[in-house]
Amino acid sequence: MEFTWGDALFYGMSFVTLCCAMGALLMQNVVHGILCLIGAFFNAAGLFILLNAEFLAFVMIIVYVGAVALLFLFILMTFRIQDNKERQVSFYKKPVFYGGLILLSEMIFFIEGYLQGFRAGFLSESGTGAGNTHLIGRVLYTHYFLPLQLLGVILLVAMIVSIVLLWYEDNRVRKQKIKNQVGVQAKDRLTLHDVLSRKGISF
Amino acid sequence: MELLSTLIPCEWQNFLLLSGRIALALVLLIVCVAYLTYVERKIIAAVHLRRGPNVVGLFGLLQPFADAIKLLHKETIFPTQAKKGLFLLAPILTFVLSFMAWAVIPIGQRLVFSDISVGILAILALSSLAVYGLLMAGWASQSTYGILGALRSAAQMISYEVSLSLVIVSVLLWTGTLNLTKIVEAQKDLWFVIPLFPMFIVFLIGIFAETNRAPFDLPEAEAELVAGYHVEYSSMPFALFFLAEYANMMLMSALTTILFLGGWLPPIDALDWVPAPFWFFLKMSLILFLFVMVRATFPRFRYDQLMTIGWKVLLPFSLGWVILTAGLLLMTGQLPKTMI
Amino acid sequence: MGIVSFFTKFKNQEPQKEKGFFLLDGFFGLLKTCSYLWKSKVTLNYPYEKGKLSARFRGEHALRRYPNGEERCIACKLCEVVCPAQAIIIESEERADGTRRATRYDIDMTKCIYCGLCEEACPVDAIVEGPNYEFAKETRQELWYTKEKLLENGDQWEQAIQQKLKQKDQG
Amino acid sequence: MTVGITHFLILGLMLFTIGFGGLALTRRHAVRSLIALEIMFLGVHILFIAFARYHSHVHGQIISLFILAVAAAEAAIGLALLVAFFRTSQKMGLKDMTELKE
Repeated sequence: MEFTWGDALFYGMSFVTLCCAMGALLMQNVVHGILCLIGAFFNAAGLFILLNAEFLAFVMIIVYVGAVALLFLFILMTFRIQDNKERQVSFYKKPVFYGGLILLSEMIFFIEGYLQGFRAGFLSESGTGAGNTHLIGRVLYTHYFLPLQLLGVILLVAMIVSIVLLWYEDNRVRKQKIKNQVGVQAKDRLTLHDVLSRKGISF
Repeated sequence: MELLSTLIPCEWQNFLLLSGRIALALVLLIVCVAYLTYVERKIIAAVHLRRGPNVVGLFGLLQPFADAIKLLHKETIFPTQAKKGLFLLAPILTFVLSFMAWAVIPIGQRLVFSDISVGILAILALSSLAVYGLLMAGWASQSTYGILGALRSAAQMISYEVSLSLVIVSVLLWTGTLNLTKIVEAQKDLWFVIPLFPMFIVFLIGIFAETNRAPFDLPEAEAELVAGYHVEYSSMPFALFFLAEYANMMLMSALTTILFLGGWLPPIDALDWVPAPFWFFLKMSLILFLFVMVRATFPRFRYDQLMTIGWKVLLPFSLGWVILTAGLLLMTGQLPKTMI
Repeated sequence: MGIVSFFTKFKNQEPQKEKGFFLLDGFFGLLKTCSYLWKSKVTLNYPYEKGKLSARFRGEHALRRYPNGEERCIACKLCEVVCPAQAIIIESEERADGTRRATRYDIDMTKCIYCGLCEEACPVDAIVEGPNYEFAKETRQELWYTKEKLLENGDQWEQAIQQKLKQKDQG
Repeated sequence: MTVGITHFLILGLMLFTIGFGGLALTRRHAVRSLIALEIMFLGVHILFIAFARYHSHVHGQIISLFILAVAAAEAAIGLALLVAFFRTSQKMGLKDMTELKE
């Protein structure tokens, strides 16, 4: 039973991931919770690298940390949503929590029994190429081409929906039209008229 | 040396050697960053017909160190409302992240700390992490100016990151690899600045916004926001933010060099004998000079103008160019072999 | 139409959309600032070169003496009254020879706004604002000027002050 | 004991359970339940990628990529809904949303 660096990294990072995940839900302040969530994502990305999925690890950081969690933080900060003052101790008090724990342990035992056979050096074996960026691209754009297009449609719909939901037009705001301002000529603004006395002029 | 090898086992020797190299690179980088501030002050002074720092040392060359010593001596002030842990963590995070990405930047053939296959993604990931430093700083100092500045700069950075990624995609279409070394090697015949010139301009505009520099230095906006996200910072934490900004400038110009200006490759093959890092740093300093000149030239944009440029001009434009590049490459059969 | 005339056409024409699209404004702006890089500087090389001071320049305060060494101030407290920042504190006592002199003449230089009213108010030209402007200190205590310090200043800058007063009278 | 696929599966399931617990049990803050959802997604990601590694096949990673995109879409729409709700009612609790029923 050799204890390798990979194993140490796995235990360290998964421990931090779990702690951060717990923290994300238990922290009193939601902003702190989101920062914990980022920690969890970051460590999970580390775990992905252990699993030879470096492309996914970085995409995960870019999408989840760089966009999704940032969106959460943004919403909380722009709207100054107040923190909940009530303590969230109820998490432990509800019986469902223990029910979930039992469920989890059952699942673990199930996996233990089921996967007993293939336990041999998982991280130490050399990469089988499963994490190759080229490979992902090759399969993604051939085998999964239709799902990929559908995914694009889903994202487009999501974008349109969120814009439509949050769109509101404020009539009080006057917008600058730079083109008109820059392109203005003297003759558009100023006309000279001979005004006869006692007659005036009308436009 | 023999004594060393008998005393320390082989693995540890490598480890020590690597740490030594990293420490050396870090020190060099920090000195470069310090002198970047000096050069910027000198150039802007020249444009304003002023003299710039010239008292400390010959031509004021010791000015950065004087500044550093001054900042170190000052008191670190914590606002009473501030969340102390995050307040301290934010500048450290920003600083560390701005230097971390240098691990994947190749400054010459095999002159790189970790030549990972997804280098460019790593840089994008790190730069998207950098936003958190600013947001944490603004939020932890619990001041309205701080939060507004942080929100502004974060919104600006993620808006321009989109078009930056599209520009990078168009470069990747030519190279067919995410590895930075191979991206440079793909430019052996033709620097990408020539076929992708409009994208080069978009990339330049994008990195000005990404590093929160003029003319997009909205978070700084001293006229309206005092100083943005670092308004409550003083002393060493402030110095960390300051250094991080300049380190980010250097990183972004290094990235521009790699993506568009052929990295360490000499402009003509006859100049092969000049060491590769020289060319790299020469090109990098050209971009840095542009950074400074742009700051000296352009007035600051208004915030809605900034967002309009980001989303309604640069994004459609770069998207169109990605499609155009892909179409042209496919038509002429120039797509890299690995992609077909 | 060659490329040069193409550019000059844009450069000289009235603002229009195409020009904005090609970012030519920005390009010409950059060229303009670049052309300033090697122009000669207009600022002074300060610690080594100094600008000319006007006779009316109001700098660091000083208390003057008569040529025989007697201090001019008679503790009339006009300056203390007129000082808008209330930076001056004077206490006086009668001397053995019957003249009245200040025992205390303090100026809080952190409060002083250098308006010059003390100088105007003084009937005997005792308090003056000299031409010295390089008296930055590190602590606030050092900027609390006592009578001794002010007299010392007066001794140090007497010549310059006399010149200044003469010029002022002429002008 | 060397790390095998079991470890990753257990980790994924633990994350999933934590997220599930958070989603089911803390009905206070709407943003908090979205966070719980993201943690559940994270557990699923780990399962898929571990299986991809185990089978030396790339399909698991691609499914994970799809989940990533869908999760981003879900987060965007969810937050947009929350903000729209917050604008009308100035409240952010999940319990407050019951007033839509009436």
